[in-house]
Amino acid sequence: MIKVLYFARLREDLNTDAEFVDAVQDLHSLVKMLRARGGEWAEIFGDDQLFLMSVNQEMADLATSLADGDEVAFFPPVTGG
Amino acid sequence: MIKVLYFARLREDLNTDAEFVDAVQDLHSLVKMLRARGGEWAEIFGDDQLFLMSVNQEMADLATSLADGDEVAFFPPVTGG
Amino acid sequence: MNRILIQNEPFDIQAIQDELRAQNPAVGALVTFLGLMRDMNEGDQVSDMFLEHYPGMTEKVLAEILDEAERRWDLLGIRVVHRVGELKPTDAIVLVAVASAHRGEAFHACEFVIDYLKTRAPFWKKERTRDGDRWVSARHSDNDAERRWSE
Amino acid sequence: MNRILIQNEPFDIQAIQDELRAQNPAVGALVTFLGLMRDMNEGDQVSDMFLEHYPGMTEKVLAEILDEAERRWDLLGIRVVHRVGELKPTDAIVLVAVASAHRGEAFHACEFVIDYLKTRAPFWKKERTRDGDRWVSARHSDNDAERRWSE
Repeated sequence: MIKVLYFARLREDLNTDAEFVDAVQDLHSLVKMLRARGGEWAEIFGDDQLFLMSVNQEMADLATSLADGDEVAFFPPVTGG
Repeated sequence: MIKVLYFARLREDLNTDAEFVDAVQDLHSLVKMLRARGGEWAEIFGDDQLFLMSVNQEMADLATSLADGDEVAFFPPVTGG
Repeated sequence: MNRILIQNEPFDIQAIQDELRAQNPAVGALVTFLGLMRDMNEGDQVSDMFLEHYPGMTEKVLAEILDEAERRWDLLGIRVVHRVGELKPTDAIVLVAVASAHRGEAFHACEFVIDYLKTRAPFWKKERTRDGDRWVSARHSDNDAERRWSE
Repeated sequence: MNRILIQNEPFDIQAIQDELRAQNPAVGALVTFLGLMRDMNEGDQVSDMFLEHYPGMTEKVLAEILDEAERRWDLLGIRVVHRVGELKPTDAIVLVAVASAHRGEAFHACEFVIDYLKTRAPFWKKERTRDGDRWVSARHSDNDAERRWSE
Protein backbone atom coordinates (compact mmCIF):
# COMPACT_ATOMS: atom_id res chain seq x y z
CA MET A 1 0.00 0.00 0.00
CA ILE A 2 1.00 3.58 -0.57
CA LYS A 3 -0.08 6.39 1.73
CA VAL A 4 -1.19 9.46 -0.22
CA LEU A 5 -1.51 12.88 1.43
CA TYR A 6 -3.14 16.03 0.04
CA PHE A 7 -2.41 19.53 1.30
CA ALA A 8 -3.86 23.03 1.11
CA ARG A 9 -5.99 23.83 -1.96
CA LEU A 10 -5.74 20.22 -3.20
CA ARG A 11 -6.97 18.86 0.12
CA GLU A 12 -9.94 21.22 -0.05
CA ASP A 13 -10.80 20.80 -3.74
CA LEU A 14 -10.50 17.01 -3.58
CA ASN A 15 -12.13 16.88 -0.18
CA THR A 16 -9.49 14.34 0.93
CA ASP A 17 -6.54 14.74 3.27
CA ALA A 18 -5.18 11.18 3.15
CA GLU A 19 -5.90 7.78 1.66
CA PHE A 20 -4.21 4.43 0.99
CA VAL A 21 -3.92 3.08 -2.54
CA ASP A 22 -2.43 -0.11 -3.97
CA ALA A 23 1.23 0.15 -4.80
CA VAL A 24 2.00 1.21 -8.38
CA GLN A 25 5.30 1.47 -10.24
CA ASP A 26 5.89 5.20 -10.23
CA LEU A 27 4.31 8.62 -9.71
CA HIS A 28 3.33 8.71 -13.37
CA SER A 29 1.09 5.65 -12.85
CA LEU A 30 -0.33 7.07 -9.64
CA VAL A 31 -1.19 10.43 -11.22
CA LYS A 32 -2.82 8.65 -14.18
CA MET A 33 -4.93 6.61 -11.78
CA LEU A 34 -6.03 9.70 -9.83
CA ARG A 35 -6.83 11.60 -13.04
CA ALA A 36 -9.05 8.71 -14.13
CA ARG A 37 -11.37 9.41 -11.18
CA GLY A 38 -12.82 12.33 -13.21
CA GLY A 39 -14.33 15.60 -11.94
CA GLU A 40 -11.99 17.67 -9.74
CA TRP A 41 -9.46 14.83 -9.87
CA ALA A 42 -9.21 14.97 -13.65
CA GLU A 43 -8.97 18.75 -13.56
CA ILE A 44 -6.16 18.99 -11.01
CA PHE A 45 -4.12 16.00 -12.11
CA GLY A 46 -4.53 16.97 -15.76
CA ASP A 47 -2.57 20.22 -15.30
CA ASP A 48 1.00 19.83 -14.02
CA GLN A 49 1.13 23.54 -13.08
CA LEU A 50 -1.37 22.87 -10.30
CA PHE A 51 0.51 20.38 -8.18
CA LEU A 52 3.89 19.36 -6.79
CA MET A 53 4.76 15.88 -5.52
CA SER A 54 6.92 14.36 -2.84
CA VAL A 55 7.87 10.77 -2.00
CA ASN A 56 8.86 10.07 1.59
CA GLN A 57 9.04 13.82 2.19
CA GLU A 58 11.50 14.49 -0.65
CA MET A 59 10.48 16.48 -3.73
CA ALA A 60 9.80 14.12 -6.63
CA ASP A 61 8.65 14.11 -10.26
CA LEU A 62 6.54 11.86 -12.48
CA ALA A 63 9.51 9.56 -13.14
CA THR A 64 10.08 8.86 -9.43
CA SER A 65 9.45 5.17 -8.73
CA LEU A 66 7.33 3.96 -5.82
CA ALA A 67 7.57 1.04 -3.42
CA ASP A 68 5.16 -0.54 -0.98
CA GLY A 69 4.98 1.55 2.21
CA ASP A 70 5.97 4.86 0.56
CA GLU A 71 4.40 8.13 1.64
CA VAL A 72 3.40 10.27 -1.34
CA ALA A 73 2.09 13.83 -1.03
CA PHE A 74 0.44 16.14 -3.55
CA PHE A 75 0.27 19.87 -2.93
CA PRO A 76 0.17 23.25 -4.69
CA PRO A 77 3.29 25.40 -5.22
CA VAL A 78 4.46 26.51 -1.77
CA THR A 79 3.78 29.96 -0.34
CA GLY A 80 5.42 30.16 3.08
CA GLY A 81 7.82 32.70 4.52
CA MET B 1 41.13 81.65 10.69
CA ILE B 2 40.57 78.01 9.93
CA LYS B 3 39.84 75.45 12.63
CA VAL B 4 41.84 72.25 12.13
CA LEU B 5 40.91 69.00 13.89
CA TYR B 6 42.93 65.78 14.15
CA PHE B 7 41.45 62.39 14.95
CA ALA B 8 42.58 58.92 16.06
CA ARG B 9 46.14 57.94 15.13
CA LEU B 10 46.86 61.41 13.69
CA ARG B 11 45.73 63.11 16.89
CA GLU B 12 48.03 60.83 18.89
CA ASP B 13 51.04 60.93 16.59
CA LEU B 14 50.86 64.71 16.19
CA ASN B 15 49.93 65.21 19.82
CA THR B 16 47.30 67.73 18.76
CA ASP B 17 43.53 67.49 18.68
CA ALA B 18 42.68 70.96 17.40
CA GLU B 19 44.30 74.24 16.42
CA PHE B 20 43.55 77.45 14.56
CA VAL B 21 45.63 78.47 11.54
CA ASP B 22 45.49 81.49 9.24
CA ALA B 23 43.21 81.04 6.24
CA VAL B 24 44.89 79.65 3.12
CA GLN B 25 43.54 79.13 -0.38
CA ASP B 26 42.95 75.39 -0.42
CA LEU B 27 43.72 72.08 1.29
CA HIS B 28 46.80 71.70 -0.85
CA SER B 29 48.32 74.85 0.69
CA LEU B 30 47.28 73.78 4.19
CA VAL B 31 48.84 70.30 3.84
CA LYS B 32 52.05 71.88 2.47
CA MET B 33 52.20 74.18 5.46
CA LEU B 34 51.69 71.30 7.93
CA ARG B 35 54.29 69.15 6.18
CA ALA B 36 56.79 72.01 6.50
CA ARG B 37 56.64 71.62 10.29
CA GLY B 38 58.99 68.62 9.93
CA GLY B 39 59.20 65.50 12.14
CA GLU B 40 55.94 63.56 12.48
CA TRP B 41 54.16 66.30 10.54
CA ALA B 42 56.41 65.82 7.51
CA GLU B 43 56.01 62.05 7.76
CA ILE B 44 52.22 61.96 7.93
CA PHE B 45 51.47 64.78 5.51
CA GLY B 46 54.11 63.50 3.10
CA ASP B 47 52.16 60.26 2.46
CA ASP B 48 48.64 60.64 1.13
CA GLN B 49 47.80 57.03 2.08
CA LEU B 50 47.97 58.02 5.73
CA PHE B 51 45.24 60.61 5.92
CA LEU B 52 41.80 61.65 4.73
CA MET B 53 40.45 65.20 4.85
CA SER B 54 37.13 66.92 5.36
CA VAL B 55 35.99 70.51 5.09
CA ASN B 56 32.94 71.52 7.12
CA GLN B 57 32.30 67.82 7.79
CA GLU B 58 32.21 66.84 4.12
CA MET B 59 34.87 64.62 2.59
CA ALA B 60 37.35 66.73 0.62
CA ASP B 61 40.54 66.42 -1.42
CA LEU B 62 43.65 68.53 -1.96
CA ALA B 63 41.89 70.68 -4.57
CA THR B 64 39.10 71.71 -2.16
CA SER B 65 39.26 75.46 -1.56
CA LEU B 66 39.07 76.99 1.91
CA ALA B 67 37.46 80.12 3.32
CA ASP B 68 37.80 81.95 6.59
CA GLY B 69 35.82 80.16 9.32
CA ASP B 70 36.00 76.70 7.73
CA GLU B 71 36.40 73.58 9.85
CA VAL B 72 39.02 71.20 8.41
CA ALA B 73 39.70 67.74 9.79
CA PHE B 74 42.49 65.25 9.13
CA PHE B 75 42.08 61.59 10.04
CA PRO B 76 43.16 58.07 9.06
CA PRO B 77 41.03 55.79 6.86
CA VAL B 78 37.89 54.97 8.83
CA THR B 79 37.39 51.67 10.68
CA GLY B 80 33.94 51.76 12.26
CA GLY B 81 31.11 49.30 12.04
CA MET C 1 24.48 24.57 16.35
CA ASN C 2 21.51 25.13 14.03
CA ARG C 3 17.87 24.98 15.04
CA ILE C 4 14.60 24.81 13.18
CA LEU C 5 11.28 25.42 14.88
CA ILE C 6 7.79 25.22 13.41
CA GLN C 7 5.22 26.45 15.90
CA ASN C 8 1.78 27.91 16.45
CA GLU C 9 2.91 30.31 19.16
CA PRO C 10 4.59 33.70 18.63
CA PHE C 11 8.37 33.56 19.04
CA ASP C 12 10.81 35.65 21.06
CA ILE C 13 12.98 37.48 18.52
CA GLN C 14 15.41 38.83 21.10
CA ALA C 15 15.98 35.44 22.76
CA ILE C 16 16.84 33.81 19.41
CA GLN C 17 19.32 36.54 18.47
CA ASP C 18 20.85 36.50 21.95
CA GLU C 19 21.31 32.74 21.81
CA LEU C 20 23.30 32.96 18.57
CA ARG C 21 25.81 35.44 19.96
CA ALA C 22 25.89 34.33 23.60
CA GLN C 23 29.31 33.36 24.87
CA ASN C 24 30.75 33.25 21.37
CA PRO C 25 33.29 36.06 20.93
CA ALA C 26 34.05 34.72 17.41
CA VAL C 27 30.71 36.10 16.16
CA GLY C 28 31.32 39.40 14.37
CA ALA C 29 28.07 39.61 12.42
CA LEU C 30 24.48 38.59 13.05
CA VAL C 31 21.97 39.10 10.25
CA THR C 32 18.30 38.60 11.02
CA PHE C 33 15.43 38.45 8.56
CA LEU C 34 11.95 38.83 9.97
CA GLY C 35 8.99 38.20 7.66
CA LEU C 36 5.78 39.87 8.80
CA MET C 37 2.16 39.60 7.80
CA ARG C 38 0.97 42.61 5.78
CA ASP C 39 -2.62 43.76 5.71
CA MET C 40 -2.61 44.05 1.91
CA ASN C 41 -1.88 41.46 -0.77
CA GLU C 42 -2.44 41.79 -4.51
CA GLY C 43 -4.42 44.97 -3.91
CA ASP C 44 -6.84 43.49 -1.38
CA GLN C 45 -7.23 44.10 2.33
CA VAL C 46 -6.41 40.94 4.27
CA SER C 47 -7.90 40.60 7.75
CA ASP C 48 -6.17 37.38 8.74
CA MET C 49 -4.41 34.32 7.47
CA PHE C 50 -4.13 30.59 8.05
CA LEU C 51 -0.77 28.90 7.51
CA GLU C 52 -0.78 25.17 6.76
CA HIS C 53 2.32 22.99 6.46
CA TYR C 54 3.42 19.39 5.89
CA PRO C 55 4.78 18.30 9.28
CA GLY C 56 7.97 16.30 8.97
CA MET C 57 8.77 17.29 5.40
CA THR C 58 8.99 20.95 6.39
CA GLU C 59 11.72 20.26 8.95
CA LYS C 60 13.52 17.95 6.51
CA VAL C 61 13.55 20.52 3.69
CA LEU C 62 14.70 23.28 6.03
CA ALA C 63 17.50 21.10 7.43
CA GLU C 64 18.72 20.49 3.86
CA ILE C 65 18.66 24.22 3.11
CA LEU C 66 20.71 24.96 6.24
CA ASP C 67 23.20 22.20 5.37
CA GLU C 68 23.64 23.73 1.93
CA ALA C 69 24.14 27.21 3.45
CA GLU C 70 26.85 25.79 5.70
CA ARG C 71 28.57 24.17 2.74
CA ARG C 72 28.61 27.49 0.90
CA TRP C 73 29.65 29.86 3.70
CA ASP C 74 31.59 29.88 6.96
CA LEU C 75 28.87 30.22 9.56
CA LEU C 76 28.62 30.12 13.34
CA GLY C 77 24.95 29.22 13.72
CA ILE C 78 21.57 29.52 12.01
CA ARG C 79 18.08 29.71 13.48
CA VAL C 80 14.84 29.34 11.54
CA VAL C 81 11.47 29.77 13.23
CA HIS C 82 8.26 29.62 11.21
CA ARG C 83 4.78 30.07 12.56
CA VAL C 84 1.80 28.05 11.35
CA GLY C 85 -1.91 28.32 12.14
CA GLU C 86 -3.81 31.59 12.59
CA LEU C 87 -1.99 34.88 11.94
CA LYS C 88 -2.98 38.55 11.95
CA PRO C 89 -1.45 41.57 10.17
CA THR C 90 1.81 42.75 11.85
CA ASP C 91 2.43 39.24 13.25
CA ALA C 92 5.91 37.84 12.65
CA ILE C 93 5.59 34.81 10.34
CA VAL C 94 9.18 33.71 9.95
CA LEU C 95 12.61 34.51 11.35
CA VAL C 96 15.96 33.54 9.83
CA ALA C 97 19.02 34.53 11.86
CA VAL C 98 22.62 33.77 10.83
CA ALA C 99 25.79 34.32 12.84
CA SER C 100 29.23 34.51 11.25
CA ALA C 101 32.65 36.06 11.80
CA HIS C 102 32.12 38.47 8.90
CA ARG C 103 29.11 40.28 7.56
CA GLY C 104 29.25 39.24 3.89
CA GLU C 105 28.75 35.59 4.72
CA ALA C 106 25.97 36.26 7.22
CA PHE C 107 24.07 38.42 4.70
CA HIS C 108 24.41 35.93 1.87
CA ALA C 109 23.48 32.91 3.96
CA CYS C 110 20.45 34.65 5.51
CA GLU C 111 19.06 35.70 2.13
CA PHE C 112 19.83 32.26 0.66
CA VAL C 113 17.89 30.48 3.42
CA ILE C 114 14.78 32.65 3.11
CA ASP C 115 14.86 32.51 -0.71
CA TYR C 116 14.97 28.70 -0.64
CA LEU C 117 12.42 28.45 2.16
CA LYS C 118 10.00 30.50 0.02
CA THR C 119 10.21 28.15 -2.96
CA ARG C 120 10.90 24.76 -1.35
CA ALA C 121 9.49 24.45 2.15
CA PRO C 122 5.94 23.02 2.18
CA PHE C 123 3.96 25.90 3.71
CA TRP C 124 0.73 27.29 2.26
CA LYS C 125 -1.05 30.52 3.12
CA LYS C 126 -4.77 31.04 3.01
CA GLU C 127 -5.93 34.64 3.32
CA ARG C 128 -9.24 35.97 4.56
CA THR C 129 -10.46 38.99 2.56
CA ARG C 130 -13.80 40.81 2.29
CA ASP C 131 -14.55 38.67 -0.78
CA GLY C 132 -13.93 35.45 1.13
CA ASP C 133 -11.03 33.08 1.74
CA ARG C 134 -8.38 32.41 -0.90
CA TRP C 135 -5.19 30.42 -1.20
CA VAL C 136 -2.19 32.61 -1.91
CA SER C 137 -0.53 31.97 -5.29
CA ALA C 138 3.20 31.33 -5.60
CA ARG C 139 5.12 34.39 -6.77
CA HIS C 140 7.29 34.43 -9.87
CA SER C 141 9.61 36.86 -8.07
CA ASP C 142 10.32 34.14 -5.48
CA ASN C 143 11.40 31.72 -8.19
CA ASP C 144 13.62 34.41 -9.68
CA ALA C 145 15.13 35.06 -6.24
CA GLU C 146 15.94 31.38 -5.82
CA ARG C 147 17.45 31.05 -9.27
CA ARG C 148 20.07 33.75 -8.55
CA TRP C 149 21.84 31.32 -6.21
CA SER C 150 22.55 28.75 -8.90
CA GLU C 151 24.04 31.26 -11.35
CA MET D 1 11.01 57.86 9.70
CA ASN D 2 14.75 57.20 9.90
CA ARG D 3 16.89 57.56 12.99
CA ILE D 4 20.61 57.68 13.64
CA LEU D 5 22.05 57.31 17.12
CA ILE D 6 25.69 57.50 18.22
CA GLN D 7 26.02 56.59 21.87
CA ASN D 8 28.28 55.28 24.62
CA GLU D 9 25.59 53.10 26.16
CA PRO D 10 24.51 49.62 24.98
CA PHE D 11 21.35 49.67 22.88
CA ASP D 12 18.12 47.69 23.04
CA ILE D 13 17.94 45.61 19.84
CA GLN D 14 14.40 44.42 20.42
CA ALA D 15 13.07 47.93 21.06
CA ILE D 16 14.58 49.18 17.79
CA GLN D 17 13.16 46.30 15.78
CA ASP D 18 9.76 46.66 17.45
CA GLU D 19 9.67 50.37 16.69
CA LEU D 20 10.21 49.77 12.97
CA ARG D 21 7.29 47.36 12.67
CA ALA D 22 4.96 48.78 15.30
CA GLN D 23 1.56 49.72 13.98
CA ASN D 24 2.67 49.48 10.38
CA PRO D 25 0.92 46.56 8.68
CA ALA D 26 2.62 47.55 5.40
CA VAL D 27 5.95 46.17 6.69
CA GLY D 28 6.51 42.70 5.25
CA ALA D 29 10.26 42.43 5.86
CA LEU D 30 12.64 43.63 8.53
CA VAL D 31 16.34 42.95 8.02
CA THR D 32 18.73 43.65 10.88
CA PHE D 33 22.49 43.65 10.80
CA LEU D 34 24.25 43.51 14.14
CA GLY D 35 28.03 44.03 14.22
CA LEU D 36 29.70 42.57 17.29
CA MET D 37 33.14 42.87 18.82
CA ARG D 38 35.22 39.73 18.30
CA ASP D 39 38.01 38.69 20.65
CA MET D 40 40.42 38.05 17.74
CA ASN D 41 41.65 40.37 15.00
CA GLU D 42 44.45 39.73 12.54
CA GLY D 43 45.50 36.69 14.54
CA ASP D 44 45.78 38.45 17.90
CA GLN D 45 43.68 38.19 21.01
CA VAL D 46 41.91 41.50 21.71
CA SER D 47 40.84 42.19 25.28
CA ASP D 48 39.00 45.43 24.66
CA MET D 49 38.55 48.31 22.27
CA PHE D 50 38.08 52.06 22.18
CA LEU D 51 35.91 53.58 19.49
CA GLU D 52 36.50 57.23 18.58
CA HIS D 53 34.41 59.29 16.17
CA TYR D 54 34.04 62.77 14.71
CA PRO D 55 30.89 64.12 16.34
CA GLY D 56 28.69 65.99 13.90
CA MET D 57 30.33 64.65 10.76
CA THR D 58 29.40 61.08 11.69
CA GLU D 59 25.70 61.92 11.84
CA LYS D 60 25.95 63.95 8.62
CA VAL D 61 27.64 61.14 6.67
CA LEU D 62 25.16 58.56 7.98
CA ALA D 63 22.19 60.76 7.07
CA GLU D 64 23.54 61.01 3.51
CA ILE D 65 23.94 57.23 3.31
CA LEU D 66 20.34 56.70 4.47
CA ASP D 67 19.08 59.29 1.96
CA GLU D 68 20.88 57.45 -0.81
CA ALA D 69 19.41 54.11 0.36
CA GLU D 70 15.92 55.62 0.22
CA ARG D 71 16.55 56.92 -3.29
CA ARG D 72 17.58 53.45 -4.42
CA TRP D 73 14.92 51.30 -2.73
CA ASP D 74 11.32 51.52 -1.47
CA LEU D 75 11.75 51.50 2.29
CA LEU D 76 9.53 51.94 5.33
CA GLY D 77 12.15 53.00 7.87
CA ILE D 78 15.84 52.66 8.74
CA ARG D 79 17.58 52.71 12.12
CA VAL D 80 21.32 53.02 12.65
CA VAL D 81 22.83 52.84 16.14
CA HIS D 82 26.59 52.91 16.63
CA ARG D 83 28.38 52.70 19.94
CA VAL D 84 31.51 54.69 20.73
CA GLY D 85 33.87 54.61 23.72
CA GLU D 86 34.92 51.45 25.57
CA LEU D 87 33.83 48.07 24.19
CA LYS D 88 34.45 44.46 25.16
CA PRO D 89 34.30 41.22 23.11
CA THR D 90 30.69 40.10 22.42
CA ASP D 91 29.45 43.71 22.78
CA ALA D 92 27.21 44.93 19.97
CA ILE D 93 29.03 47.75 18.13
CA VAL D 94 26.55 48.71 15.44
CA LEU D 95 23.01 47.93 14.39
CA VAL D 96 21.42 48.65 11.01
CA ALA D 97 17.75 47.73 10.71
CA VAL D 98 15.65 48.28 7.56
CA ALA D 99 11.92 47.81 7.13
CA SER D 100 10.27 47.36 3.74
CA ALA D 101 7.24 45.77 2.12
CA HIS D 102 9.42 43.11 0.44
CA ARG D 103 12.55 41.29 1.52
CA GLY D 104 14.80 41.97 -1.46
CA GLU D 105 14.76 45.71 -0.84
CA ALA D 106 15.29 45.36 2.90
CA PHE D 107 18.30 43.05 2.38
CA HIS D 108 19.91 45.27 -0.24
CA ALA D 109 19.41 48.48 1.69
CA CYS D 110 20.69 47.00 4.95
CA GLU D 111 23.88 45.69 3.34
CA PHE D 112 24.34 48.95 1.41
CA VAL D 113 24.13 51.04 4.60
CA ILE D 114 26.64 48.96 6.55
CA ASP D 115 29.03 48.76 3.56
CA TYR D 116 29.02 52.55 3.18
CA LEU D 117 29.21 53.13 6.93
CA LYS D 118 32.36 50.98 7.03
CA THR D 119 34.19 53.05 4.41
CA ARG D 120 32.74 56.54 4.89
CA ALA D 121 31.59 57.21 8.44
CA PRO D 122 34.36 58.74 10.60
CA PHE D 123 34.81 56.08 13.28
CA TRP D 124 38.15 54.67 14.36
CA LYS D 125 38.87 51.58 16.45
CA LYS D 126 41.79 51.17 18.80
CA GLU D 127 42.36 47.65 20.09
CA ARG D 128 44.03 46.54 23.29
CA THR D 129 46.17 43.39 22.81
CA ARG D 130 48.84 41.66 24.91
CA ASP D 131 51.44 43.55 22.83
CA GLY D 132 49.86 46.91 23.63
CA ASP D 133 47.33 49.23 22.02
CA ARG D 134 47.00 49.56 18.25
CA TRP D 135 44.81 51.42 15.81
CA VAL D 136 42.89 49.09 13.52
CA SER D 137 43.80 49.37 9.83
CA ALA D 138 41.17 49.87 7.16
CA ARG D 139 40.33 46.65 5.29
CA HIS D 140 40.61 46.28 1.54
CA SER D 141 37.62 43.95 1.66
CA ASP D 142 35.52 46.86 2.95
CA ASN D 143 36.49 49.00 -0.02
CA ASP D 144 35.64 46.12 -2.34
CA ALA D 145 32.27 45.72 -0.61
CA GLU D 146 31.49 49.39 -1.14
CA ARG D 147 32.54 49.38 -4.78
CA ARG D 148 29.99 46.68 -5.65
CA TRP D 149 27.21 49.23 -5.20
CA SER D 150 28.46 51.53 -7.97
CA GLU D 151 28.75 48.75 -10.58
